[in-house]
Amino acid sequence: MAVTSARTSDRTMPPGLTRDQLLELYYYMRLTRSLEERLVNLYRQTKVVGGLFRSLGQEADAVGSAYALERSKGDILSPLIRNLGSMLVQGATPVEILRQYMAKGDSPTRGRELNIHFGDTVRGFIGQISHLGDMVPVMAGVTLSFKLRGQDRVGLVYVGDGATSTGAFHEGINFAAVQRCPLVVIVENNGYAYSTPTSKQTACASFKDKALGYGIPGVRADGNDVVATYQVTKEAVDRARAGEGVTLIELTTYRRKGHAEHDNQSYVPPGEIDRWARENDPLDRYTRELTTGQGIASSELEELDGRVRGEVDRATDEAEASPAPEPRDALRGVYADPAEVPALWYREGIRSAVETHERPSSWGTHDG
Amino acid sequence: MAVTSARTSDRTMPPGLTRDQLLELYYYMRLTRSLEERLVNLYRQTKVVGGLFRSLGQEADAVGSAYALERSKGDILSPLIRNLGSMLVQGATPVEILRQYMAKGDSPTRGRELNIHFGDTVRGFIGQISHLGDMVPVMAGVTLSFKLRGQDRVGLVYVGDGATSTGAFHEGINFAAVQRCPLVVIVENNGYAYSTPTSKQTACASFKDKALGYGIPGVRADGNDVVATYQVTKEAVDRARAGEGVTLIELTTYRRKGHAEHDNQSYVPPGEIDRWARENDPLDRYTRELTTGQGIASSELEELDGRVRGEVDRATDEAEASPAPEPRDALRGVYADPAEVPALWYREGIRSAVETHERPSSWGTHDG
Amino acid sequence: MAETTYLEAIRQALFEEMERDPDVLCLGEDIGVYGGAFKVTDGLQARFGESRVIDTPLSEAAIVGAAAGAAHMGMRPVCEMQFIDFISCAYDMLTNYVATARYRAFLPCPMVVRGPSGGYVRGGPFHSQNPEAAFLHTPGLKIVYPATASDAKGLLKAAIRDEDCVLFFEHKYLYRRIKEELPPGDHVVPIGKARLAREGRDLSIITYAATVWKALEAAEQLEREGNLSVEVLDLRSLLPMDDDAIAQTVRKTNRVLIVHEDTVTGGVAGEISARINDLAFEWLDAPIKRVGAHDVPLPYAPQLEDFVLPQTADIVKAARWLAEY
Amino acid sequence: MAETTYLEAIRQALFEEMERDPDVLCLGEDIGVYGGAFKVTDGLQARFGESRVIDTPLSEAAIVGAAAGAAHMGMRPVCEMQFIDFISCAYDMLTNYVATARYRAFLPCPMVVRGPSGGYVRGGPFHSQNPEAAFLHTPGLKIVYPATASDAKGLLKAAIRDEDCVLFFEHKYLYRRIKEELPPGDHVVPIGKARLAREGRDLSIITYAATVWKALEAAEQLEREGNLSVEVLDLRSLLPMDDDAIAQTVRKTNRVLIVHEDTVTGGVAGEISARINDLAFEWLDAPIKRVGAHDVPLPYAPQLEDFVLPQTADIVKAARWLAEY
Ligand SMILES: Cc1ncc(C[n+]2csc(CCOP(=O)(O)OP(=O)(O)O)c2C)c(N)n1
Ligand SMILES: Cc1ncc(C[n+]2csc(CCOP(=O)(O)OP(=O)(O)O)c2C)c(N)n1
Ligand SMILES: [Mg+2]
Ligand SMILES: [Mg+2]
Repeated sequence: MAVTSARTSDRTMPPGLTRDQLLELYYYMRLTRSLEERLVNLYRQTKVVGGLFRSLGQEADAVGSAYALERSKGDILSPLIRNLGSMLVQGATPVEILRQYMAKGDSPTRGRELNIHFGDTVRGFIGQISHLGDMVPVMAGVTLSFKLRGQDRVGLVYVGDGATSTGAFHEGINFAAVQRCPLVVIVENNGYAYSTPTSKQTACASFKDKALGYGIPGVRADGNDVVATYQVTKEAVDRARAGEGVTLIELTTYRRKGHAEHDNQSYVPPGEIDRWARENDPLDRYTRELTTGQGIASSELEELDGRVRGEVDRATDEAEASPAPEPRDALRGVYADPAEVPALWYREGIRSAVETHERPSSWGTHDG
Repeated sequence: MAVTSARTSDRTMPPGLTRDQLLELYYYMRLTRSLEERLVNLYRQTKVVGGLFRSLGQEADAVGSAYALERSKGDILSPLIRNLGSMLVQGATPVEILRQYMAKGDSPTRGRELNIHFGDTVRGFIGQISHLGDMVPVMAGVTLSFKLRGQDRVGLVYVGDGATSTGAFHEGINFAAVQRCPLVVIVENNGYAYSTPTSKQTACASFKDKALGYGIPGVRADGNDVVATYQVTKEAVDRARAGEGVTLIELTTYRRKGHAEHDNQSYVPPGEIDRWARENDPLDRYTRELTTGQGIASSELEELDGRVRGEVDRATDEAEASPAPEPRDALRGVYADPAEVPALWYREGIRSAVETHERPSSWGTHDG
Repeated sequence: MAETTYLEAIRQALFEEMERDPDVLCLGEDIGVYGGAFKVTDGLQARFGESRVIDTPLSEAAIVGAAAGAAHMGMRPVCEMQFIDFISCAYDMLTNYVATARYRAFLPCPMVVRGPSGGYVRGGPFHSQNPEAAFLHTPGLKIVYPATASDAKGLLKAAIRDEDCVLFFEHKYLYRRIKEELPPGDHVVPIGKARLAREGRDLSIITYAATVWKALEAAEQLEREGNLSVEVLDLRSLLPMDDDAIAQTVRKTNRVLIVHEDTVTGGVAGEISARINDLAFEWLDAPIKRVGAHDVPLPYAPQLEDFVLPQTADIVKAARWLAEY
Repeated sequence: MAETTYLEAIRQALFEEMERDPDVLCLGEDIGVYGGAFKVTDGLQARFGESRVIDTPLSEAAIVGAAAGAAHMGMRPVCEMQFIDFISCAYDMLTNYVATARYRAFLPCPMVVRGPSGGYVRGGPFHSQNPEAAFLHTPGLKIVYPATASDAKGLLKAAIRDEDCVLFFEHKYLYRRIKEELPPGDHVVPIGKARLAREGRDLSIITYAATVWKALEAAEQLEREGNLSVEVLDLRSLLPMDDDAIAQTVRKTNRVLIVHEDTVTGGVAGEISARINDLAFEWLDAPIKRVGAHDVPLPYAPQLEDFVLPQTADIVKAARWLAEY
């Protein structure tokens, strides 16, 4: 990450973060937003295959929480579709993200999986699958291994407000709680699961109240305040590392875009989105905090914005130049042994039956 | 039920129950215990096919809770394997139970299902399947239909301490809570799930604490006190009937027998079972309460015991005389249409390959 | 009369059945206000209200389990899986609870579980599945998978009226790509009957769902280019399966190609192949051959997906091989 | 040397692998202090401690999911389903998460899911299942189902050492009913290879698990009573399946009976039948026939269970029919 080279002093800032770290948080939030904005352009140019999922307005909760992990210790997180920021913090690069969305042959999954569904256990993130809730038991197992091996590592898993209703979430968090796994569970409450408001998802007053039923601490914080998010997660990470087990954190935020790019949000009460955009944009808030509260010059932030733009531009060029996957690669690596599945008998090097850039009209939802 | 004919006065007893009702509670508890004792005899005679599951020491929670429903209103419950008492309250008869355990052709499931896995929606009980937790979503749906149709009916579903760890429990209770279904969920905390103590099942201090996470009231009561059990359930039933939705009730009790008859309970701390038997047997407690607290003569209870013995004896004779299932009946009723599956081509009226009364040695667990 | 898409046909069936029978209700994620991820239930809640078109929590097992409970009480729930891939989360509930309810407990369980299925839409491994084979050895379930708008409507109506649980797979590639004039009136297609999609003499293709269209394309090409007369049998129902129709086409053409979109290994083609052996072994002039997806999870990139899934060219090639056998 | 039961063979494999490799750990309900519902893990916790033999909550999806997570980190978890019937509760986790981990994410997922399976023990519909067919169209999983004590031990050791997820079905009817002298030393049986259980000339029975024994019984009877020479092929592994062994036996005897305990419809026999068509159609002198359970949920009463499940007499009868064809 480029920002750390801007290090000028190590004077500790009020929230327990250095000036550089405060700027780094800003950098990741900006990178998240700019990268997604680029993805919107690419999507409109039909260069993105499949749907596009935004985290507009949720950048702080993703970045702040992931920032509480220690990559040098081997901490691992499992992000959701709206945790692009968390992955960037863990070291995912813009070009990887773009290649994934564009289904390139040199994307992290070689074109096999969508959007940010990819991982790297060395850098410390494990890609989710679509089936919501499933990553909770998986991260219970990841962190169980940390505990069994006496490692000084911590895991973090995100679930949406919607995903808390799945059986997998329940089984996984209960398992981890009983085993006192070093796991932090973040419920990212952004008000909606697709079109479903929280009131139709659960009758509970707050997701943090679910903690009691698992015998673990439950806390709630403002997910649009990156520093608050960092702090509350850091405490839970410290607890986990100290062998005190699981914490459930509810981060409140708001999904300003639709479920995916096609969703027109007709189900949202009028004015709600505008209000959040106006009053509670995490980047705006943090910019104000840095410039006003921390006395950081606007120009310094603008410089970072420029750097981000450059990075995203370069990544876009690289990703666009990336090759498409090689069809027969589809047959490799289902198993360690056999390493490759044979092509079926009636097949010899067929061409793609559909043009690469045709977006199928029935994908995602109606196109009317 | 015979006891109601013993009705002599309707003087209201302290807990809001008439004298007859108090005796009826006693009758059902005694019937549960005597019937299970008879089953033990039949099991030893190898007349029970498969395992035998006891509710010794838990009779009060089953009987007291079911008694809070109103059969005349069409209330429905779904019992667990240790809720024989609840089924008797809802009108299941001893001969049905015995025929089920003995896999008779005129058993309620015609020999298709085991032990107390049977139901009757008219009398108001739905049989569980083995997969624990599954009845919670099902009863959410049963009670959803009550709500949608504006019926004045309530449902009750039991889950064990162990079954609270299943995804199905979580999804079902959450669904019912959001929909404000007229459902009472009873967690029967008897200390163990097979050999697993509660401490390895959940880290929570009390199962009632799970209620908060679903936004519903959670209460806890002494499941070995039949009147307390009745009262706490009655309140929840009243709430449900008034349209106020789901209540979670934890009833604390103790499983004095093993998971099934074969289980030697080697995992139980020494003395624990004896202590519960000595100090907290629900029938002993209730007998004392009736004779001392309510001034009912021991002879009256003994008369009831005698009646129960007679009923169980008659039921045993009837059940023993019942015919075995007719093999080809196995092909009927998978679907409404077709009503029967054809026998396979290589088959014509084969005889049973194994003697009816041979209990397979690998059933349930080791036989060593 | 206007032509109706496959998707609109399904919507019509839901509308008509909800009009006809007040016990029909719909349950699913985002099916109410939003009208469903694919808009299949669009307008339903506005017409029938929140209590008959229920937006549920994100809980497939609860959706299916609650439907079963309501069905026991005489309602006729129709559950939507937002994508059919998520039916795996209700696998226990369906195969253990629902499928056995009538048999073990004499409890009626008339309900439908429906949802967008299948690939060819760049959905990746978890938005493209064809899970029908996983339910094939579960007596108590019925399985249908229509290929045409008319069948989609008629079979859904039959499914809703059926006294047992019907898994209703909808192919999302077909949702807006095909349309036809629907038969007027109360159009009900019986479950368990195949449809002869094209008559032919030389070879039979037995298939269902989206690959019916690929088979028809291949048949035309083979007629045009090779003067081959290919019969295409669209099974429509997989459980129960139409043995008579299968036997008839095999006895007629003596050569069979089974085509489906699911992986070859473990797909429904195995069952069909075994049945043909039982029904018409002596009539076979060539081995029964299968065309299906390669045995890998379905990848996302178009180049990979196209390679993995069966294409028209594959069917043509396999059919030529069979014809020349 | 002493004879070892099928159950004890499995226990030995667990012991030896846990001794050999400190990354092997066991997860399941009641497997620790109690030693498992069938005592398969008896003594394991006493020997290897609570952190390597973990009593879990009643949560099959969590057991499997946690195993996957630990496997990613280099451990080799062995999960017990108390009865294999409960694997349905982890169906999503297995088919979507575990099976695809290597392919979509290059994440190793070496783990075993094992449990008592099958009927003939009056277990009723939910303690007697054979769910193997439900996983057959899931690339990424391996499936084994041993019939002998020696294979049970050797295949479990192979499964634990395999780099991918292996579903290991144990037939509970065989647990204490069969025993044999086990090969000495580190006995590992490779996954994917069938075993010729009996040589014969006139007819091949292809089968696996408990019905191997019924097939052998039938073969003896047919030899004795009808002078028929029956070959019995025990598949042992279902995914991958041993095509060579299947082709070889079919080419030798030209008549095939496929036998399994699962329902006929949708069972693994369909896949085997289709493969034989591919591999050896010209060698068939008679239709491939299937013997399996009737298409109903498995009922509890002995009279009903015996009627529904395939019996030795059925195999005899079907084999005679085939031989006379
Ligand atoms: C088990 C499962 N069921 C359904 C879906 C379809 N689906 C994808 S995202 C989504 C809503 C998720 O909401 P939430 O968990 O709140 O996450 P958010 O999108 O708000 O970040 C749904 C229903 C799914 N992915 N997995
Ligand atoms: C989903 C599922 N997993 C495992 C089992 C096997 N099993 C049967 S009873 C039991 C323990 C149940 O404990 P609890 O829920 O506390 O009920 P109790 O027997 O104490 O009444 C287990 C693990 C099961 N029936 N269902
Ligand atoms: Mg959300
Ligand atoms: Mg218990």
